[in-house]
Amino acid sequence: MQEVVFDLEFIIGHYNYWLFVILMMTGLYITVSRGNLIKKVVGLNLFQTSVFMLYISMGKIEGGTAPILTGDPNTVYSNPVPHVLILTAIVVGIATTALALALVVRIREEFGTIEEDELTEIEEKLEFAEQGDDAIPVSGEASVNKRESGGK
Amino acid sequence: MDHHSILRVVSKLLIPPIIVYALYVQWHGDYGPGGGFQAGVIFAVAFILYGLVFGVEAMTDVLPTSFIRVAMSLGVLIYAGTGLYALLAGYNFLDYEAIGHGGHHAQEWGILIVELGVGITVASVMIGIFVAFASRTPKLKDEDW
Amino acid sequence: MIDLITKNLPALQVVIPLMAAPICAIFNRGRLAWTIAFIVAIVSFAISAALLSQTLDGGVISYHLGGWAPPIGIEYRVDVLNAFVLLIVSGIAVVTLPYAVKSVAQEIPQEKQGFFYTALLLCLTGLLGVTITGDAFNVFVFLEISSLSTYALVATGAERNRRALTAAYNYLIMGTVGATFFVIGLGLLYMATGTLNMVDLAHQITLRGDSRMLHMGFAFVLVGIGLKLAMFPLHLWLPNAYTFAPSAVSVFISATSTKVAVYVLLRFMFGIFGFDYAYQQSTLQYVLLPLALLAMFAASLVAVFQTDLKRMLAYSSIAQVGYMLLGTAFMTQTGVMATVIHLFNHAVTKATLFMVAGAFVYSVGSSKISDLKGLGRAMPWTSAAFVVGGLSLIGIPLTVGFVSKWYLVQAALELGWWPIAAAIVLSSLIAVAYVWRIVETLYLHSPSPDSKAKEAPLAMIIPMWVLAAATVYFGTHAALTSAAASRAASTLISASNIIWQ
Amino acid sequence: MMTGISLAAVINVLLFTFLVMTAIAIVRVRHLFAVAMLSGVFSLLSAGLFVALDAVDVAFTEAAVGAGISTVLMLGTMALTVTREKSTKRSPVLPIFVCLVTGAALVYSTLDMPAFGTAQAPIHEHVAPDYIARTPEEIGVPNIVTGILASYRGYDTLGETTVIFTAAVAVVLLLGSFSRKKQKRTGKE
Amino acid sequence: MIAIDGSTGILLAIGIPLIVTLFIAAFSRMPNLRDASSVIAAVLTFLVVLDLLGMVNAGQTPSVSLFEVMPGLVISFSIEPLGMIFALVASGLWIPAAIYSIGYMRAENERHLTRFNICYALAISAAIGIAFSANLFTLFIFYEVLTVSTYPLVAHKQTDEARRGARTYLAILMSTSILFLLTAIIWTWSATGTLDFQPGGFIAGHVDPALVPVLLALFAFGIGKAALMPFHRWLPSAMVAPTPVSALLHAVAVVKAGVFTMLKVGVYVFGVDYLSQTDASQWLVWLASASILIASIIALTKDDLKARLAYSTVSQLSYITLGMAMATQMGIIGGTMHIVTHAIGKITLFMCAGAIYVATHKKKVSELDGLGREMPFTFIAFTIASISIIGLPPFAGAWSKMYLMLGAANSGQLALIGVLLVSSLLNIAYLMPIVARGFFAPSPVAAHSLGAAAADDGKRWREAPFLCVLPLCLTALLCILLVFEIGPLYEFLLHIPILPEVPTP
Repeated sequence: MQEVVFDLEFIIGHYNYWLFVILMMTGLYITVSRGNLIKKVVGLNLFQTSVFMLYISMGKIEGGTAPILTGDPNTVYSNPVPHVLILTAIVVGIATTALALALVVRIREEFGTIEEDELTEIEEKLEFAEQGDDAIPVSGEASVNKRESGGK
Repeated sequence: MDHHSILRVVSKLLIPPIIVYALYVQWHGDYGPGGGFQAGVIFAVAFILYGLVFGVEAMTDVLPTSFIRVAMSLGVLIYAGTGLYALLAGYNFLDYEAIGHGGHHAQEWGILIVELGVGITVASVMIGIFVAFASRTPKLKDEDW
Repeated sequence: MIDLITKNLPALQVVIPLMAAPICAIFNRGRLAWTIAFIVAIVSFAISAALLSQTLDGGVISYHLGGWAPPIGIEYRVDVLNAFVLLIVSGIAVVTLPYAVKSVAQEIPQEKQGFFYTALLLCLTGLLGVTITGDAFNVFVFLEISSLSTYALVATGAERNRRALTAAYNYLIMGTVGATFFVIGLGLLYMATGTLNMVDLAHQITLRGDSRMLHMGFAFVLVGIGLKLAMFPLHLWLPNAYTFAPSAVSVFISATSTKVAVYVLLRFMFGIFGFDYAYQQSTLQYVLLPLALLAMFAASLVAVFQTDLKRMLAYSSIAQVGYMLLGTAFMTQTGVMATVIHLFNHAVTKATLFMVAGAFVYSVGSSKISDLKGLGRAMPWTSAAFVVGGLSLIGIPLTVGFVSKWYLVQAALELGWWPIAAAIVLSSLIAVAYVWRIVETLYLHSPSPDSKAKEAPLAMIIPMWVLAAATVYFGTHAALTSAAASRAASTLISASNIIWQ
Repeated sequence: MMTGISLAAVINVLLFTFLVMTAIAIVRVRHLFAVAMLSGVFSLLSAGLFVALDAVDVAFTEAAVGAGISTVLMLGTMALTVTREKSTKRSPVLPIFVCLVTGAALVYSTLDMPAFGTAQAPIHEHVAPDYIARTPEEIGVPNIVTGILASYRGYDTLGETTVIFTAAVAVVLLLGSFSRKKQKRTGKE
Repeated sequence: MIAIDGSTGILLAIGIPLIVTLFIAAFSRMPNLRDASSVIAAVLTFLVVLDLLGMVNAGQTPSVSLFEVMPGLVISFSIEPLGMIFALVASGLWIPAAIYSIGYMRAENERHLTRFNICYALAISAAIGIAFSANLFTLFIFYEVLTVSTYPLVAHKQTDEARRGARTYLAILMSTSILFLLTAIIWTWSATGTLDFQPGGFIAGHVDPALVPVLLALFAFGIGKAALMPFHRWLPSAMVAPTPVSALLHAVAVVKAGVFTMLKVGVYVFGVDYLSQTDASQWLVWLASASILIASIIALTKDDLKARLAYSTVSQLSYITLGMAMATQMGIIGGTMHIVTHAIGKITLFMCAGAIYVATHKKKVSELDGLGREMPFTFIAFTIASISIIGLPPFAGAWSKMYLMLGAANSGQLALIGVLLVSSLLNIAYLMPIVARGFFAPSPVAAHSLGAAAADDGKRWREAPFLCVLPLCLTALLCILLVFEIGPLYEFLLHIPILPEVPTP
């Protein structure tokens, strides 16, 4: 492990990475802290995109060009491997997003809300109903509300 | 939807160039940026635009869902089938050397074929996902936006 | 032709299910899709058996996809360890599919069954792909195939209980965060070494030596995989996902996906890292070991208080993952062997038990424990299978659970870690509590008078008993599995650069 | 050479400022329509950054996917659900803690990273040069990324195609079959 | 008799009770056939065991190995004198127990008799498996099988009380066996690399002498079936079971399997000689003594007849543990002999308690006034068995206690003789009042009884059904007859090895 010296050169060479970290953590924060299911997905996208940036920035070579052959033997090309990996990762990302959003649509249909707090509340009620021996099948927002008012 | 007539005209004008561009990106991927994935997305965008403006039903009349289903499967099969062809020809899986005369020629053809598979799958999957979402009855009115 | 097949076995292992999936989707017919899936599962099983027999003597099969030699190209690398895991995954698929016919017919609407089996095949593809590959990034791609299809499969449980949707959503969020952590870890590794091939990674790591990137890469991979395998504080997605998934899905994923994740962890920890013994040892012993112990106790205790059989089994799975991690944390030949053998043993046991739970759901319409009263009489075969699986979960001799426990305790004693050995046996006592609650409910209560429960159909009973019989057979003839596990452990160890204790 | 560095630095800093602003806006804005748009903006900005980093293919894809498809999907989802986010009662302490720990770990790992843009990093010395050198000889396509993507690491791309296919299968399983006639609420009674 | 060789004999002895479970299941709708098959199996098993005894007496060591469970861990059986005695007790007493079960369970109109009979047979099979085990691993397996198979028997009545009792039963037996016994076994395995029983033990030299008492403690507490205090609670709580089950637990299989394992571990794992050299079992001597006295005192306080007998068992079992812990040859012989005498005595007592319950539905000692005159066979048998348990000559129990005292004298611990004497006095104190009440106390006035309708001819109670009374008379007779077999038994037990087989040159 090398000794880290915080001189200006080091900071110029590394601040990019730190900025990516900030973006990443913003995304992660949205995912973990927000209660709205769509917002969580947005956060996840942000998180992943920032990771992609980190990858791509590794591949950059100062003075290099895009890795498309020019025919000139003196050309310096940036590293193409991270690009390939990230292309794949982007595709995986959109696939996940599509699936997540489809789930959000279904959750809204079945529970009437896409806020995590309200969902937890409904689920706790369901759990309670399931535990009782004479569980009444509860379905949709309406019946949950009915139980709520009936419980008072 | 009468108040959207400008939108309808503009999109009708836009869709053909988008498709042409998609095809360009598909075949030009070897030389510049682009390839099956990007082309597939652009191709899908043309149809999604059509679906957004003219309704999903109009779109699925042009592109039946059963066709989408077969197409998205076919794309994967084209890709994997290329690999399997190489395997059956006595090479390793996905070794393009098995195609044509070998060398650059084989690689170029191989890439072309698999990119086509990617393009078909991506385009049909994107359209399919759009259809799946759009087929659900929207609960919002225009003024809610 | 035969020659062609034997030469390409590693590729075929993954490609056959991969290609079968779109074929199922084209036809989109439930019955046909099932038939294709079942045939594919059998073929996969045969291939993995062949691979295991080829590698059992310690050999390594390297297959270059696209004909490109690693590290330029992607390599499939089969040794006895992943051949063993492949066998578990495909074997479970073979028994799950016949079981699925009836329960899927009941739980999934007809028009969705074609895609359901497509998703199941994709899940199988993903798990096999993760296991067989020798390329770190390829692990991620196939992990996502299996994860995405699993999310969807769990969500199909919404036909029975809508809570499957939120379960799937939470699983998706945590799974994706895990996958992203894994990608970050890979990125750091790649940055430090410039390669993605596992063997080359290990080589480059020794060549280039220690760095903070490697340390953190290790940490991020650990957390990412930890999320996928439901390592203790990262397990929150698992109970609901297993509880609300359709029965057949619970059976399949409970027996395979966490096992594959544990395998990946083993591979990364011992096959790739191993650059810095002290760092690795401290991570394992001060992070993984306490977490494993915590999982064994906390999750087992939570399991005792569950009111639903499937959820109880889910918590028990978390506890059992604790056992596997514990074996890993020992960092000894016996410890790793205990982990590997427990992969198999727990897969067989848990699949039996989830099949039992599914049979109850099929016949009674519920897996609530209070609805199972007195079913020992009405459903004798299902209930007896539960007893067999339950005894194995506790670790009673003549069942596979005992074999795992034996090696685990032995590994602890070899190191002289007395308290850990005590903890292992103590935590298995908690299993007595939750297993026996069910046994008592099944056999020592009078059935409710209006219960019309009948024994589950043969299509469910037979796979269930195949697994129950395997639980007993491999519990009494553990030489087979322990030889494979022992060989796998020593292969892993000899391939790593760690100085072993 | 010096001007190159500074120009890249300037572009980077500008893009970063916008990216961070967009990210913070996403955290704070509650109107989901705006959030979806901002997320599209974020993708476009990152695509710009990718171009600056020589990753033209990635930029192209990110623009098409992030700013295009995912925005459409988000809007579609909102049309089917809600457009405003409600405030959550949960304490932000744990999320902040998780993010800080993760961020600290990442920053710690960057300390050993080769400086941005240096050609002496391990990743530029091992394997990658082989790709650049061998692509013209073995593959014969000018776009090295395509060469790696579709040939050297073509198997990953097969996996990627399968992932996309899986997503479609999953969405269809969740949202019902494609055909509209069968569209019925399949909710539990 | 058909000539069989040793290995077939062993497999038959374990296998007959196993196979008969199939018949029982098949005859579940034909009660007579079902119950008869139990009795026939019992007789057959006993005959096979007798045959094996003949072989052992002829100097053979019948043995058989089945299969390897894990590398190095084989399921195998081999007969030595100690195991032979236990197998004889278990299979021999199964005959009266099986007959008695028929009488009792039918008189009580119990349900689920198929399950009852199957589990009973499984328990016997497991007990014989334990007796013949050639290594700790095999023994442990059958030990656990015994626990699991007796659990449904304890919970047989399916009432809340029965379930609770059964839960305690299972919890204690299973947790001690997994927590301590299994740990001890794995420790032994990792220290010595073997689990095979060897004459004179195989621990010596492999385990740090300072840790030997710890290992012994793991074994002693791990063998929960020996009901050593403080892990004895399961025995009284198992009293909720029907009486034939109590007989099985206390006399035939379960507790005897426990103390047998204790002796076996002492003789064949540690080695008597090694134990006496290292004094590793000294603490166990005192614990067992305390167990004897405390349990006897608790027995005194119990008014419930079965509970009193249960605590009596706890106390008597510790005699056997004590015999092992003394680490002398006489102690081992006395302990083994006590397995036999206590089994016969206790099964009689329990069958009497059950007969009384069947005839009168009385459970408490204080309710037994005058019953002896109305149920003479039952009470005479009870008296004989009590005297045998107390250890008064001339009945069999006297001899085992005598050898135990000799053992105490040999080991130089005279205090132990005092313990044994005091406990005998306590035995008298808790057993004799029952006899006295039965025969001498005046019958309660008819008006005090709720079931007063039958008071016409002055004889309000009758003996229990024939199938209940017959077995208890038989075992009582055995208490007397055994006196004449003490000599040969002693000769036989002298073969139990005390020293390692290969003496150091």
